[in-house]
Order: sequence, then structure tokens, then C-alpha cells
Amino acid sequence: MDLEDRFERTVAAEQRVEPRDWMPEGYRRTLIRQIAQHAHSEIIGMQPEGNWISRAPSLRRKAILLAKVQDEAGHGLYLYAATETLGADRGDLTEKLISGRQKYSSIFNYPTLSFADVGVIGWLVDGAAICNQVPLCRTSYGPYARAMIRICKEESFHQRQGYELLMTMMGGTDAQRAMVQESVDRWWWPSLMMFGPPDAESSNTEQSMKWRIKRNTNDELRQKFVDMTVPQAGKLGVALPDPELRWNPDRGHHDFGQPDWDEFWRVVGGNGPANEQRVAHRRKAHEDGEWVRAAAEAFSAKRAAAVEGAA
Amino acid sequence: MDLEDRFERTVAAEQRVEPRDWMPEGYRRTLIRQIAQHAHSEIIGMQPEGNWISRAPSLRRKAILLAKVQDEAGHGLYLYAATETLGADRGDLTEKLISGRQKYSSIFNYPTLSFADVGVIGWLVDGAAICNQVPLCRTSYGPYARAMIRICKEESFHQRQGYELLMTMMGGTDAQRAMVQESVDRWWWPSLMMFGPPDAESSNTEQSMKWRIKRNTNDELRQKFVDMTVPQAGKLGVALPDPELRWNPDRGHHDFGQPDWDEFWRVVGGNGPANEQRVAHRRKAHEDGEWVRAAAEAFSAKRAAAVEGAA
Amino acid sequence: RADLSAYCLMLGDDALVLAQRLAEWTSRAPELEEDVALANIALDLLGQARMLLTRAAEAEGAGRDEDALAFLREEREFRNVHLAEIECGPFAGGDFATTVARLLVFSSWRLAQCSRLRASADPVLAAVAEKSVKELAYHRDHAAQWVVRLGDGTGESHRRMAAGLARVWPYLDELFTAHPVELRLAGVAVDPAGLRAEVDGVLDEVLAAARLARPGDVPPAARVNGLAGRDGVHTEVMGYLLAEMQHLHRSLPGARW
Amino acid sequence: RADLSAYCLMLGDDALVLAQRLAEWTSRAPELEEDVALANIALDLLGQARMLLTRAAEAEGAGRDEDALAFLREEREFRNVHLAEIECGPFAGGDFATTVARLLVFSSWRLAQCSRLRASADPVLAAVAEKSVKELAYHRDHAAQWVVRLGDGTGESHRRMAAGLARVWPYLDELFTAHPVELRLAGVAVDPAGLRAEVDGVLDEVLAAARLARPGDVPPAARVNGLAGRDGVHTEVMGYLLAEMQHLHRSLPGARW
Repeated sequence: MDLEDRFERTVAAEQRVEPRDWMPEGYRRTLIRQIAQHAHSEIIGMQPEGNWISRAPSLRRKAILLAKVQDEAGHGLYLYAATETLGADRGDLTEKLISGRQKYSSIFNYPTLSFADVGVIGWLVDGAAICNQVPLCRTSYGPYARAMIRICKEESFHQRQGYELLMTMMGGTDAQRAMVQESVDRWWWPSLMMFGPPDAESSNTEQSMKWRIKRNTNDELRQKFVDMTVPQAGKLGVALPDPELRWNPDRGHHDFGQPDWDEFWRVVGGNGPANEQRVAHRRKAHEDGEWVRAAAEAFSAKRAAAVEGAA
Repeated sequence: MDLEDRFERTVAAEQRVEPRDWMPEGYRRTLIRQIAQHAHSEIIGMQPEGNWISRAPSLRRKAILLAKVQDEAGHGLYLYAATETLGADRGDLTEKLISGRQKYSSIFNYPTLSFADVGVIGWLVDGAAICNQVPLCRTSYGPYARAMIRICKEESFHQRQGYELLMTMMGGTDAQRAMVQESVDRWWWPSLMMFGPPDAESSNTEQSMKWRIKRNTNDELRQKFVDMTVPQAGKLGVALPDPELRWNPDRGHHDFGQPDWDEFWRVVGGNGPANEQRVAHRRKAHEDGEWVRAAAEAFSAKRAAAVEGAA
Repeated sequence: RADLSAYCLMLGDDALVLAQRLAEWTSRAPELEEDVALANIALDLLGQARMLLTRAAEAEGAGRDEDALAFLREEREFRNVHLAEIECGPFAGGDFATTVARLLVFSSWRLAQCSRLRASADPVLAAVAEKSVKELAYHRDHAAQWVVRLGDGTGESHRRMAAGLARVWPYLDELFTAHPVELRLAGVAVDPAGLRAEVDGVLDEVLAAARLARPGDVPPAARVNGLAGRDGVHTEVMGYLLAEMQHLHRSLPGARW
Repeated sequence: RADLSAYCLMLGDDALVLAQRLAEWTSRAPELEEDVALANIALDLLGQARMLLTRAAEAEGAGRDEDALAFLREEREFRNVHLAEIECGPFAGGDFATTVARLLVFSSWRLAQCSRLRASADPVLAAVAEKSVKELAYHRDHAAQWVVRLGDGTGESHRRMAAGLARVWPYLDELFTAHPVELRLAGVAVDPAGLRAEVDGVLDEVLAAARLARPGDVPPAARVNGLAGRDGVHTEVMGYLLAEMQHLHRSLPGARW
């Protein structure tokens, strides 16, 4: 019990647990699942935005978008690496993703239907992700916390780029302004769902809070996001599609409506607009690449054997 | 020799040989090859024009083009049927096409690079085809002659539609006029090549003439095409890219330059701009459809057996 | 009149977009006879689309014509159901079985719709429907024959046919979901909810003849914020379809074709 | 100056079109590391394209910018070599081996070209070349490593790598065929005919390390009336590439991005 004790004290003191340290099996398993889901989200998240690279309307926007989607692949790589420090295997996690046994953020099960979606994803989706992730920069597991610090920095950059795209579009033609508003209308509610179900319906929160791998409740983070976003929408000149949204001076926060939680559970349950498409896309890329990975492995083995032979 | 005699007399008298009639083996073989090549040309010819169906710039032109390409499939069907009256097998001829053992008109090994090509193919390529084919309406083999009559009628219709498209485009914007001229520049020489090599270099002509399955020499037909086309080009307002082209009052014909016959032989030999692509496209369609044809056959067999069983 | 125009766009876009998809088979069909047949069906649908878009433009009264509507609208303004736009072959996302599965469902549904539309208070719609009914009956029978042949052909064709049906089945629900425009146009439009029984009956009959089971417990394709094709909210493939279809027209503004 | 503009377009279009092709791999690469690497290479080429198109626009002096050149030219005005535009995967027409075969050939050639261009009399071209050389050396090495790994990997990878090389080999000849513009710009441009020995040397070395034979007697891809990419005469896939790339830009004239 000495080890467990030390672990508990480390965590309670807001110190970092490192790969070499002893940790409870439940902590390890929960972390692997959480980090893997986050990694999967980065990888699946490449698709909705990647959908517009070939059609980006200016070369500058094409470069920005391509670089952003590339960063997401990079984030996926850090995060899979963090799970490996916990003893997970990337190939195994990938299998779980493409067979539907592990989830990713449901927001990526919505389609991108106009170039404004690229901006709105940067603004709202990355914005919500940052609200979720900033507290994780202080999470108890060292490699995860360090990955999150780097990721949050890049996400903030992406968020500013998304917002800047929307600002530019709102300063363009009427058709562009309409495109932005239409996109905001589609993404607002799914963005609010990114914080997960209302606290009353959320499970597993308590233990994760205690382990410092979750640091705020869903509703706290959702409120923070809304309070942060409303003035940005005003500055942009778009309406947020919620008739209940208004400042509540008593609470010092905005009141707002609830997303359609039935829809949320349907999408989480696998029946969103693009769930099948996203997983099938990932599966195809993985399967089409099988012979390449096998070749790379065979080649390394041959070269290693040659070095061995020479030695 | 009675049979052969009768055949010779029938042909010499410009009467029709029918499938039930005796015919020399060489006549049968030559005809099968000639008609099959013509059928293959219709089928491969669907590709260069089909390339623009999805992108046709008006719904009317989309409908006209789709109907035209459909007619080509229909022509292929009549012609394969004509070869079957000679004992050939369509599956066998298709195998010869997709394995490169039988040829099709080399003109279809050129790419279609603008929508003007649709008009120019109608005007020049169909025009040249008609020059080649009209005499074949009086060819000695009955089923072939009847197929040619029907095909020539439809080809004339296509030719008028192509010319009308070009007329409309020439009456449009400068960009459209430039597009038409650029297309004419690319297709003029390959169109002249459609009549085959100069008579001096052409083989097998004599026997085919005697059998009435070829009725004019390559150079005669080429001259006829040029004489017919020059005034049409003038009316259209396009330049034909041949500095030697001029009216020769002594001959009562136009003088004109020679195409690049080295290029002709390269393309015939398999190395044109799109030879591989065209054959690969056809091969893929055939192979992808294998399971469908097998299913249709299995189904017919089952139903036939059921009828048999019930009887 | 805005509603009439919107309704004609819905019906016209269904036909236009499916014609565009079917024409992709040109020079790629499993046999030449089928190349001819699919082109015929595409041509019929294209013809229907042209009459309907022309009527939509007239009803709109803004000086646009069929080409302005086909080539100069943005994705969000297209009103076709998702079933028409999804990829069912010959390229990624399908094969010939998926194509005939889609065609069977689509033409059974559109035939039921046009049969009723013959009694539309709008004389143009009624006339278009009259003409369409004959064409659609042929399309449906053609598709049904293939579904039966493939369902009762070889092991492979049975498996592919079942997969093709499973692929298109989630898009059925949208066909019977009324858009407010359809409900407001009583007497002119058809309420698609009323077509379900007839279409289900046809499909059941064909599937039985094909020895195929009706796809089991398939949830309907999800909507986005409750919106789908009739609201102009499409799937990700739609943008690529339009890019290809519209690019040349948009590239030469003011051109005559 | 018209020649300088045309020359910058040639080099810029090569980079732009290949960047567009490479970006198709995004979210489709055989492993995540390769997704990152291919995106990096595409970004480098896109960066080169932007500088070169900007220079072309300046030299032209008609008030156009990089976006007008990328999005508002017609196919016939694009001056890239065919090697950049052909489909080498991830979609039809290729696979990862074909993609690295193209990348090896393209980057070896462009590296040889840019090495010499550092001495161009045009200071902007010289500066772009200076920057590009570093990037292209990385691209070439990356491609070479894959060619060696796949050539000397498994039986399947060897077979695919050989097929990939055979697919791109007919497009080599065009790379070394000078366009009149290149010949007229002595001192500013590089005569590509002079690059052949160097590029051949690189390719031979890589193929030897990969235990792959140089593709045998492959005739060069045919030209149309003697014309090819540098003259704006492309292959049939080019129109589809441009339709996708340009559609949105053309759909919203006057928009700000």
C-alpha cells in the first residue's frame, strides 16, 4: 500500500506521475482510453477539414488548411506516443478505432458542407476543444500533460486562423456572409455537445476528477465556452441560433438553451450523419497501407540482419 | 467451284451476299475483321466524348451528348450482331479488343481537352467517318450494308449537331471562338489520317475492292473529305491549320499538305496519346462487369431449368 | 408561387442529380445493352429535370432559365433528396448492384409520386407527371428485373445485391418525410408521407421475387440539425458532383451553348 | 517579360499541380508519419508555386495575382508537365508506390533544375531556387528512401514499385524537352535538356540500391500535334483536377478569402 499511497499523494499534491512511477491499474486503463480517444479524434478530425483542401478558394487558405490538417496528424502521433508510455500499442488502438470499439469526438461525425465550415470548425470546434483541453495541461500524468501543452498552443493558433477566415468572409460579399451564418447555424449545437452530456447524466466523472485527469465538469466547461464565444460572435456579426441565449447579470454568465440530447446520444451511438463514412475512410487508408507497412518492416529486418551478419 | 462462281457473280453484279449464302473463307475472315474493327471503334469512341457528359455546359448539350454516346453503343451492338451472322462471337471479339489483338480507329487515341472537341469530333471525325462509310452502304454483305445505312443516317445527324454546336460557340464569346480554333488545330491532321495511309503504302486494298467491301481508295476519300470540309470551315469562320491548303482549279479539287505519317504509324502501333488508357478503360469495364454477366447467365439457366421441370 | 418554384426545384433536382450519377456509367456498364439502357434512363430523367427546372424558373419569375438553375446555384440551394446524390458506382462507394438498388427505390418512389401528381392543380406539373409516369414505369421495371436477376443469380451476385440494398436503405426515410413546402401546396404537390405504403409494397414484391430479405433494422440516415436534402443540406459528395457539373459553365460567363 | 512570365508559370504550375495531387493523400497515407511527410512536401511545393505565380503575375504586369492565375486560368493556359498531373494514387490510376516513383523522378529533376536556377539572371527566380533546393533535396531523399524500402521490401512491394516506375517512366522525356521560351531566356532559364545526365545518374543510383531494374524499352508518352504540357496541352485528367480546384473560387466572383 506504500506505492498506492505515494501515488495518491503525488496526485493530490498536483505533482506529475511519470511512466516509470507505479500507478493503479484503473488509472492506467482510464488514461489509455481517454488519451486514445483524443488521439483518434485528431486522426478522424483530419477528414472533415481535409475535405476542403483540394477546393480551397485561395492558395493562402489552401496552405493554411493543409498545414492545420497536418498538425492534427502530428497531434495524433504525440498522443499515441503518450499511450505507449502507458504500455498501449498503437496498432492495437488503431484496430479498436477502425472496428468501432473505441470512440472519437462525435463532432467529427458531422459533414463539412461549405468552406465556411473550415472557419467555423476553427472558431467553435477548436474553441470548444481548447476549453476542454486547457485544464488537461495540468493533468496528473506527465507525458499527457506535456502533449496537451504543445497541442493547446497549436490549437489556439488554429482557432485564431479560423476566426480570421470568418472575419475576412464577413467582410466579403453577401453570399459569403450568408455562407458563414449558415455554417454557424449548423455547428453551434454540435459544438455545445462537445462538452458531453449534462453533469446529471454524466458517469465516471468523480474518479477522474480525483485522479486529476478530468478537472472540470461538463456543464462548467460548456458555460465557459458560451461566455467566451458570445462576444466573439457579436464582433463577427453572426447570430447564434439559440433564442434562449442572453446575459444573466445575476449569475454573471449567459443563460442558454439545451442541445438536442437525443441527437447527441444517437450520434455517440453510431448513427450520426457521417459516422460510418469516417470510420470506413480510416479503415480503407489503414488497409490500403498494409502492404507498405509490411514492406517497411521487411526492409528493416533485412538491413538489421545484414548489419548483424557483418558484425 | 459452282458456289464460288455464284458468289463472284453476285458480288460483281452488286448484289447482296446474305448469311445463308456460301462465301469464301477469306471474304468471311476479312469481313469479320473489318466489321469488328468498326464495332470496336464505336465502343472505344464512346470514351473521348463520354469524357464531357458530366461537364457539359448546358442541359441541352448534356442531353445531346449523352444521346450521341448512347447511339455509339447502339452502333457497336448492330455491328457485333453483323459479325455474328458471319459466325463470330461477340465475347471473343471483345477479348481481342481488350487484349490489343484487334484494332479500332486510331482517332480515338487522341484526348478530348475542351468542350469544343465535342463539336469538332462531330464535325470532322464524324464527317470523315461518313465519307468512309457511305460507300459501305452498298457493300456486298447484306447485314453489314443494312447496318451501315442505319449508322450513316445517325452519324449524319451527329455531324450536323456537332457543326451546330461549333456555330453556336463561334457566335459566342472570344474565349469560345478561341476554344473552337484550338480544337480544330488539334483535330485536323488526325482527321485526315482517318482515311488510312496514302494509297501507295496501303495493303490489301485490291482484294477488298474486288469483294466490294472497300469501294474507294484512301486518297480518293481523303480528297473528298477535304473538298467537303473547306467550305464548311469558311462558313464557320475557323482556319484549317494547313499552309498548303488551297483550291486547285486545274484539278477541280483542293490541294493540301500531308499529315505526319510517322505519327500515324506510332499511334496505330499502340503509342498514341491515349491508346493504353482507352483499352484499359474498356478492359476494366468488361472485367468489373464479369460478375453481373455471370449472374444474368446463372439466372437464365435457373429459370430455363424451372420451365423445363414444370413441362 | 415561391412555393411552387421551390417544389419544382425539388422534383427537378432529384431528376437532374440522379441523371448526372447514372451518366457516370456511360462506357462503363457490365454489358453494352446496359450501357444503352442506363443512358436511356439518364436521358429520361434529364428531360424531366429540364421541364421541371424550366417551370421552377417561370414560377420564380426572376428571369433565370434551366441552365442558370442547374449551373449557377450553390450546393445549399439544391433541393434533391440524398438518395439521388450518394455514390452507388461505378466509382467509389458502390457497384452495379448498388446502382440498381438505388434505381429501384428511387423510381418506385418517383413513380408513386408522379402518378398522383397527374392530378396536380398546376397544369404544367400535371403534364410533366403524365409524361414521366410512362418513363418511370420502365425505369422501375428495368431495375426490378436486375434486382431479381442478381438476387437470384450467383452467390456473389446475391451477396452484392444484399449489400447494395443495405447501402441505400438508410436513405428511404427521407423520401417519405414531407417538407413544409409540400404540405403548404395541397392540391398542387403530393404529400410524400402518403406514398410509403405503395412503395413498400412494390419493394417487398421485388425482394420476394429476388429471394432477398428486406434489410433489417437499419436506422435512417441522420439529419443535420433536423435538416436534409429538401432543405439544401447535403452529404459531402454533393460538392464534388457540382464542382464537376458546373465548372465549365462557370468558367465562361456569358458564353452561348 | 512575357517570356519570363511564361517561364515562371511553367515552374509554378509544376509545383502547384503536384501539390494538389500530393494533398489528395491527406488522411489516406499508409501511416501517420507519412501523412505528415506528404503534407510537408505538398506545402513546400505550394509555397514554391505561390512565389513563382506571384513572380509570373508581376512580370506579366496585367494586375493579376497568384489566385487569379491559379483559379481563373483555363486548362489550356496551364503550363505544367504531364508528370505533375497524372493520377498516381491514392485514387484511381496508382498507389503509394506510383506516388513515390513520381515524386522521385519529379524532385530529382526539379532539384537539378533549381540548382542551376540559383544562378539565374532574374534575382527573384534565383532566390526562389535557393530556397527550393533545400526543400527538394529533402523531397528527393524521402522518395528515394521509400523506393529503396519498397523495392527491397517484400515480393508484393517490389512488384508494385516496379509497376509504379513503369507507369511514370513514359513522362520522363517531356521533362528534358525544351520549350522555345526556355531557350529564348538564356541566362534566366535553364535548358532542361542539360539536366538529363544528372537526373539519370540519380535515378540509376536509387534503382540500384532498391534492386530494381530501370524500366526497359518504354516509349515516351505521345504528344498531340507535337505539343504537351509546356504548351498547355494536357491529359484528360487535368480538366477534372482543375474543376475541383477552381470551382469554389469561380462560384463566388468578387469574394474575399
